Amino acid sequence: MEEEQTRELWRIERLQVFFKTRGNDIMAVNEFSLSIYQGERLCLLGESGCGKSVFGMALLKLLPENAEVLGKAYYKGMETVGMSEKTFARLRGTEIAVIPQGAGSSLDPTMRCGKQVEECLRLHEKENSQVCRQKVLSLLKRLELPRLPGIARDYPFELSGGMKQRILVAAGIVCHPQFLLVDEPTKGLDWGCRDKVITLLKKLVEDEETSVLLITHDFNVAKSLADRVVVMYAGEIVEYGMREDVLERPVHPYSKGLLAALPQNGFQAIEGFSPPLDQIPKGCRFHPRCPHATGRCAQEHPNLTDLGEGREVRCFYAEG
Amino acid sequence: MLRAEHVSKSFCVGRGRNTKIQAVLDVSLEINKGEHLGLVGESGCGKSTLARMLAGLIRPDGGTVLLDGQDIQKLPVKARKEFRRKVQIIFQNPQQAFHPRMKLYETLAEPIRLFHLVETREQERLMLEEAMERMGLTTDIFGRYPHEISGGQAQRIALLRSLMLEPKVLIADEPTSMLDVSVQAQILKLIRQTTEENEIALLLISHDMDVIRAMSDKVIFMHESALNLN
Amino acid sequence: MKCRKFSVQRNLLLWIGGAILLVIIFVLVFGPSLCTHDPLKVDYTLKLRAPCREYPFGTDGMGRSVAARVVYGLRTSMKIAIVVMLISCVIGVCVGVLSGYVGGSVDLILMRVMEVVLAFPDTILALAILGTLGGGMKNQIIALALVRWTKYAKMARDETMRLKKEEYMEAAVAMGNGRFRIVLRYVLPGIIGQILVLATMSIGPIILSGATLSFLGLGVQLPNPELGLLINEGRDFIRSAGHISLFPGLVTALTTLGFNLFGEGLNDYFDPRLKEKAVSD
Amino acid sequence: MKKKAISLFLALTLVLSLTACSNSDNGTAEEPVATKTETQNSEEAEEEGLKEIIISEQWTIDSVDPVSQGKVMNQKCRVTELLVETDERMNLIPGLASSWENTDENTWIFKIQEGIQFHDGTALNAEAVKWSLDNAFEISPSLVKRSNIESVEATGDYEITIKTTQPNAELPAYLHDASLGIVAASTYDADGNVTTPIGTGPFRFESFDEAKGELSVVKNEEYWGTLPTYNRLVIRMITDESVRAMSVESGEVDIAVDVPFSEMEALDSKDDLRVECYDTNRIYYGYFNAASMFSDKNVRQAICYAIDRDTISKEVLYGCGTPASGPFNSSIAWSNPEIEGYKYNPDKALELLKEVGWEDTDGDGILDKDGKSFSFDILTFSSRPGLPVMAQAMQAMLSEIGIQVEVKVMDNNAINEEMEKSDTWGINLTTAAAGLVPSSVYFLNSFSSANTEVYGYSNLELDEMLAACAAEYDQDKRYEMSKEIQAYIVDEAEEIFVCNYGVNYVFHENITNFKFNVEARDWMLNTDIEID
Amino acid sequence: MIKYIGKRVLSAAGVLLVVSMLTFFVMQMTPGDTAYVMLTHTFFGTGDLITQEDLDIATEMYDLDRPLTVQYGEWMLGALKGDLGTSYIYKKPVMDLLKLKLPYTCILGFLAFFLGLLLAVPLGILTAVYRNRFLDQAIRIGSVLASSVPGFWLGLILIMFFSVKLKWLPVSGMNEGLKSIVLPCVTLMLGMMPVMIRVTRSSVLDVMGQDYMLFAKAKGQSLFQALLHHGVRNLLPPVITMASLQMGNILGGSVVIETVFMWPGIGNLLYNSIMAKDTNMLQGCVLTIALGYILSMICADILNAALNPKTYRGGGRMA
Repeated sequence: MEEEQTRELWRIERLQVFFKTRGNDIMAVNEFSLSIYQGERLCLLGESGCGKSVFGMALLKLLPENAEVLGKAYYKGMETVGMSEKTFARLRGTEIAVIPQGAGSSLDPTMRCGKQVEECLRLHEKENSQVCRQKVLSLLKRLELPRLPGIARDYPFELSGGMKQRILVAAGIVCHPQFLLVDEPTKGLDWGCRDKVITLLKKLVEDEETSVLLITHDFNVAKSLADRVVVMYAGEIVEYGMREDVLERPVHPYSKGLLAALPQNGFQAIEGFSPPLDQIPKGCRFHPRCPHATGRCAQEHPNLTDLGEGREVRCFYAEG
Repeated sequence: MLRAEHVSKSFCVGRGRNTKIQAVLDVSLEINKGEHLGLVGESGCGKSTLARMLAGLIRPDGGTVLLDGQDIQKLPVKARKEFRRKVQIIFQNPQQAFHPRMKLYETLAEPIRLFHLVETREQERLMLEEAMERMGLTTDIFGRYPHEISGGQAQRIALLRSLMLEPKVLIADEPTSMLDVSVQAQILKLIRQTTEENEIALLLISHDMDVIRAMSDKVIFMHESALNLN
Repeated sequence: MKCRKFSVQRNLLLWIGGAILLVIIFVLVFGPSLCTHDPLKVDYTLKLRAPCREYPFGTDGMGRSVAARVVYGLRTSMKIAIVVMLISCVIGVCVGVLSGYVGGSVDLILMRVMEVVLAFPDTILALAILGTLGGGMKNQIIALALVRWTKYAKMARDETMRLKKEEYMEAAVAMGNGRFRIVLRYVLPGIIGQILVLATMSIGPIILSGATLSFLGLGVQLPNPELGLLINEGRDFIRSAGHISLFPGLVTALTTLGFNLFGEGLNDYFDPRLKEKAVSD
Repeated sequence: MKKKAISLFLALTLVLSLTACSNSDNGTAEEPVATKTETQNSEEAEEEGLKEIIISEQWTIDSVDPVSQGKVMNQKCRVTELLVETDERMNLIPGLASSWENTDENTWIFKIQEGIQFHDGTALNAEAVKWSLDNAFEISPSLVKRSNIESVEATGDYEITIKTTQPNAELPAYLHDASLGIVAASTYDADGNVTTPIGTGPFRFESFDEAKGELSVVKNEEYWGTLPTYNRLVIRMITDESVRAMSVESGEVDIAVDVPFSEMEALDSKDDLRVECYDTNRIYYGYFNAASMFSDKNVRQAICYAIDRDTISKEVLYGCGTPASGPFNSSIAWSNPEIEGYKYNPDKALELLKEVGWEDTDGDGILDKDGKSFSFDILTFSSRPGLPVMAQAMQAMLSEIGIQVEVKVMDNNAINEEMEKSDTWGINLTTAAAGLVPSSVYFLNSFSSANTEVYGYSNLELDEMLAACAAEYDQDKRYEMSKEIQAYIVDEAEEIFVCNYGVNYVFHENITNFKFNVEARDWMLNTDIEID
Repeated sequence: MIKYIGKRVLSAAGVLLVVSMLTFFVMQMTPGDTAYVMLTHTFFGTGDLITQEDLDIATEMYDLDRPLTVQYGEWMLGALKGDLGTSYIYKKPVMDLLKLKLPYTCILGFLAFFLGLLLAVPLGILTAVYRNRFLDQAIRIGSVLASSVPGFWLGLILIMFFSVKLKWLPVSGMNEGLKSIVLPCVTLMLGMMPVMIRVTRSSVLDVMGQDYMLFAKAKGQSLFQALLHHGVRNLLPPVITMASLQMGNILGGSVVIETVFMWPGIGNLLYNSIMAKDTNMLQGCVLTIALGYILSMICADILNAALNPKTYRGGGRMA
C-alpha cells in the first residue's frame, strides 16, 4: 500500500434504503456510514433478513423498482446515488463487479457457461473472440474447474452448485475490477465445496489486489477472507473492527451470541428471533433478545461509539 | 419399526424421457423405536429421494418399505392414513412447506381436523396455543402468511404440525441447511428435545458433518446413491 | 430513483374495467325500465330515422328503436355469454385438473381429445349443432360452449402441473390429505386467479362469435334482439343508415373492453411477480 | 452448432416477413408481375375501343358444365342457345329450330335452321342436336321425366322427331330449358369431363378461373344472328351483397346485381350510378299447413286479407318486387289480368275468422277458439335476403288482428325436416321460379295434389283441370284454361301469393339501353346493350 | 430428438383420423337430406319445388343410400391412396381444388401470421419494459379495442373507407395481386394481435424478473442489450406456443374473412361445401385445416425443444 492512509475507494454517508409496499414503507438499511479503502477486504456479517444484501445492491444501484435510496455514496470521489444510470453503467463490469447470490439462477440457462464469462470481456475490452476465449480458459484453469476446456461449452444445468459458483466468480473477476462485491458465496453450497470456494476466492483476490465487500452469514468465510468485519443486525451496524478483534473478542452481546452458536462452540443458540424489518422494536433493536438489556436499552437508541484503533460498537453495556 | 429392504429408484429426465438417472441403488436401512439415525452425503446422492420413499411419498422401483412388518405401498386406505400419522416428514425449505394463501392457523389446524383429534373449535385453539408456547412462538403468528415469518419460525411450525399427530418416526430432510448458523442451533436443539420427550425415532438427513455429529447416535454415509454403513 | 405511489396507478386497468362493468350492469338492470319503446314493435312510418332526442340510437329498417333493441340485446347476449362461460369453465377446469393431477395415460388421452377439438374448425361444429337442433338460444350456447372449454383445460393443466411440483403439495400428502381434498383445498384455490382472468377475458369473444354465427346465417331466432344479430342486421344499411350497426357494435366493443380490461387488471393483481419482494436479506 | 441453427432460423423468419411486408408495401407502387396477364388484356381491350362489361353477382359459379350450370351458360353468358326461344312476354318463338309441329299426339317434328356453325366451326345439324339432347338427358334424367320424352331421332339432315310416352301439349315449352342448351360433342373429353363449352351463341367461352370464381366470354364474330354490341363479358362472383354494392360504387365493376334493397336509394342518388328494378318470373309465396287450423278455407283467405302487400313491397322490399295477386307476374303472356287477389282488408279478415269461430273471447288480445289461441310459426330461410324481413313484417301485421306468430329462420335444408317434426308450423314462406319452363301449366302443376300432399292438401277438381289443360294442344284455348286455374288457385288460397321476386341492377352511367327479360332466372343482359 | 418427433407425428395422424370420422358423422347430422341439398345446388334454385322422383334419381345417381360406415370406409380407402374423391358441386377431384385454393389461404394466413407476430412481439416487449406507464396502458387498451370488433364488420368498414372512398385498394377478390391482399390481411391480423401482445408481455416480465438479467445489468449491459443476449431465447417459448394456437384461429377465422373479401381460399370452399353438404369436399377442407393446425403445433414443439438446451443435452450430470 502506498502511503499509510490508503486511498479511499468508497465513502458512504448515512445511506438509507426504503421499500415501498402496498401498505407501509419498510426501512431495510438505516443510517449506514462506512468507508472502504483500496485493496481492503471488508466483510459484512449478519443473519439472513438483516439487510446486508440490500446494502450491497443499493451501493451498486441494482435494487428493484420499488426501492428508494437516500443519503450519499462516493466512489473515487464521484457521487453514485444521484448519478445517472447510463454513466454508472460504464463503471459496471470493468471497475465495479459483482458475484451475485443465487448461483443457480444467476446464469442464463440457455447460454453456454464459457460464453457467459466471455461476455463481460467482449463488452468492455472489445478484443476479438479468440483472445477472449483464451483469457477465459486460463482463468477457469486458475479456478481449478474439472474437464477443461469441455466444461466451457456446457450449459449451467449440467454443472453442480460448486462449479456454477466458480463460473460466477470467473465472470466477476475476468475484467480485473478494482472493487468486487461478493454476495453470499457459500449459501446453499455443499459442506465439501464450501471450503474449496473460500480457498479459491482467497487466492484470486490476493493475486488481483482488488478491494472486496464480502456479504455472508458464514463465520468461516469471514474468518479466512476478511481484513475488517462489520456485524449487522436488523438493518444497522452494531459492531465494526479488525477481524481478530471482532471474531475472537467480540464486544457487542449479539456478536458474542453469534460466536457461541457455532457448532465448534457447542450450539448455544440466542433466544428469540431477529425482528422482521416492518416491526422494528424501540430503542436498541437487539434489546428483546439481549441478556444484558437494561431499561435504558429499551428506551434509547444507542449510537456507534468509537473504542479506539478503528473499533466501534452500538451498545450502552459494551461502552460502559 | 420402519425398515427399507433393497430399495432402489431411478428417474427418467430430459424431453422424451430418454436419459435415466439412478437416484437410489439397493439401500437397506432400519429405524427402531426411539433411535436417532443420521444420514449424510453430498447433495445429489439421493438422500432426499430415500427420505421421500420412507415417508411413502414416492413409490420405489425395486424393494419394499415396511412399517411394523407391513409394506406401506400395499396398505388399505384406512391403514394408509394411520401410516401417515405414524411417520411424519419435515422439509428443507420451511417457507415452501406451507400453502402460500392459507393463514398459518389453518395450516396448523388441518392435521387436527383431518384426524378428528378434538371435537370443538375452542379445544382446537387451546391445543394449538399450548403447543405454540412449548415451541416458544407467539400466537400472533396464527394470523400471518408463510412469507411473513422468518425461516426459523417456519421450521418450528412445521415441527409443531408434525408433532400434533404424535408420530412414531420423524424424518427430517436437511431441516437447517437453508437457515443461518444461529437459528440452526435453536432448531436442532428443539428437534432433539421433542424427539427424546416423546421417544420419537428420528432420521436426520444433512450434508453438514457438524450437525450430524451433534444430533445422531448412529451415522450412515451415502455416496453415489449407495450406502456404506460405518 | 423516483418512486411512484402504487395503489391506483398499478391497476389502473382494473379501475377502468370496473367502471365500465358498473355501467353495463346498470344498463342490464335498469335498461328495460328506462327505454320507453318496445324493441319488437314494427312501424314503417318511423323507418331509418337518424339518432335524435326521441330515439337516441335512431330506428332500424322496420322502424324499431335501436336503443331499445340494444338494451334487450345486451341482456340476451350477456345471458348467453355468461352461461357459455360457466359451462366451458366447468368442463375445461375439470378436464385440465384431472389430466394435470393424475397425469400418465389419462393425461395423454385427454390431451389428444383436446387436440381433436382444437383442430376441428369451430364453424362446422356450430353449424352441425345449430342445423340439427335449430337456431334457438339454447343451441347457440351449446355450440359455443363445446368449442371454448379447451382454453380453460390447457390453462388448468399447466397450472396444476406447476403446483404439483411445489413442496407444500408433498407436505399436504404427507399430512394424510386424500386426493380429492388436496384438489379441492390446494389445487383449485391456486388456479382460481387464472380462471377468473380467463373467464372475464372470454365474455367479449363469445358475444363476437354470436355476431359471426348470425353472419353465417345461424344466429339466434329472429326477431328477438341479440347484439351479434343487431350488428349483422345493420350490415346492409352500412352506407345509408350506419347508426343501425354502429351502436350495437360500439356497445359490444365497450362490453368487451370492460371485461378485457377488468381481466387484465385481475391478471396483474394475481400476478405473483408483481407482489413486492418486501425484503430479500 | 445447434445454437447457430436457431439464430439462423430466427433471422430467416425476420427476413422473410420483412421482404413479405416490403413486398406488399411497394406492391401498391408499381404493377405486380404475378397478375400481369389479367389486367393486361382488359387494358388492351380498352385501347382498341373494344367494349367490355364486368358484372358481379351473388351466385357462385361452380363449374362450366352446360347442363348442370345451364342458367350460367345459356342465360348469363349466352354461349349456348336453345331450340325454342321466348319473346319478352314468354311466348314461344323459333330459336335454333325454325319451326315445329306435332304430327300426332306423341310425335313432334322440329326443323333445324340451316347454315349455323358451332364455335369450333362444326356445322349444326340434326345429328348434333340429337347428340346434345341425349347427352343432357343422360346427365340430368329428371329433365326427361318432366317432359316424358321417350326418344329423339334425326329423321333428316335438318329435321328431328321427338316421341313422347304420354301426350304433352307443351313439349316445345319443355325444350326451352336452360339445361338443354345445344352444345357440340367437342365440349366433353373422352371420359365425360367438360373441357370448354362449345355452343352456337353470340359469345364464345374464353376462360374460367376456378380459384377466383371468375368467368369471361368473348364475342363470337361468326354469330348467325345479330352481333352483340360489346366484345367481352366478365362475370365476377361476390357473395356478400354489401360488398357487391361497394364493388360497383368503387368502379371496379360495371354492373352489380341484387344489391341490398336498403342501399338502392343511396346508390341511385350517386350521379355516376343508375339503379333499375324489375319483377322476375320468380314469386314470394307461402303455403299453408293443412294439418293446422289452415284446413279451413275461410281462415286461409282471412290471412290473405290480413297481409298488406303494398306496405311489404314499399317498406320491406323498398319497391324491388311489386305486390302479386296471382302465381304469374303480369308481364307473362298467360297470366290472368282479371284476378284482383286479396286487397289489404283486416276487417274482412276478422269477419271471415269470426264466421268460423275465431274471436278474442278471453280478451288477451289473441284470437282463440274452444280454448286454443290462434298462434303458429312462419318458417323461412335466409339465403334469399328478402324472406326473413318479409316474415317479420307479416308477423307484425298478423299480430295487429290478434294472431300470434313466431318467425323461425333456419338453414334452407332444415325446413323439410322441420315441417315433418313440428306441428306448430303454419306457413312456409319461400320463393319459386314460375318461368322455369315457359309453359302455362308447368308451374301450376306444383299446386297439384301430387305435390301439395307434402303440406296436406289434395284437390281432385284442380288435378282434373290441370290434366285437361296439359292435354290441350291449342295454345289459345290452353291459355284460357290456365287463366281459369290461376283464378281457382287464388280463390282456394291453399297458398298465399305475397309479392313478385324483384331483381335490381346497378349500372355505371356509361351503360344504357338495357332491356329486361322476364324469363331470366337470376339475370340476363340483352345483346344490344349500349356502352360508350 | 428424432424419437420425440416420431411420436408427435404418430399422435397427429391419430388426431386427423378422429377428426375425419367426426366430420363425416357430424355432416350426416346437419339438416336436410343430402339428395335434396345436392339438387338445389346444381339444377334448381334454392327453394324451388323438387319432386320426389327427382330426389330418387339423385339418390340413386350418387348412391347416397348406402349405409354410413360403407361410405366412410370407401372414402377412407381412397384417402389413404391420396384420392379424396370428387366434389359433386365442382365436378372436380377434391385434390385438384385443394391444390388450386390452398396457396391462397396459405399466403393470406402466413402473411397475417408473421406480420401479426412482427408487430405484436415488439409491442409486447414495449408494454413490458414501460410497465404501467402510459404507453403500456395505451397499447393494451388499443389492442383490446381492435379485437372487440367482429371480423366481418371491420372488413366492411375497411372496404368502405379504403376501396370506395379512397379507391386505393380493390374491393375484393384476388385480381390485383398484392394490393388485394392488404385488407383481408389487416383484418385477420387485428384479430390475433391482442392475445400475442398479452402473452409476450407476461413472458418478458417473467424474464426481466430473473436473476441472470440482474447479473447481466451488473456486468454493465443496458436493459436492451441484456434482453437481446439473454432475454430473447428465454422469452420465446411461451410466445411460440401461443403463436401456434393463433395459427389455428387464423385458419378457422379465414372462413369469415374469405367470405367477406371473396378471397379464393379454403375457408370459402369450406363454407360452400358445408352449405351444399358436399361431404367429400368438406372432408378435404377440414383435413387441410386440421393438418395446418397440427403442423403449426409440431413446429412450435420442435422450436421450443431447440431453444431449450435441456432436451438435446440429455439429463445433465448431477455430480
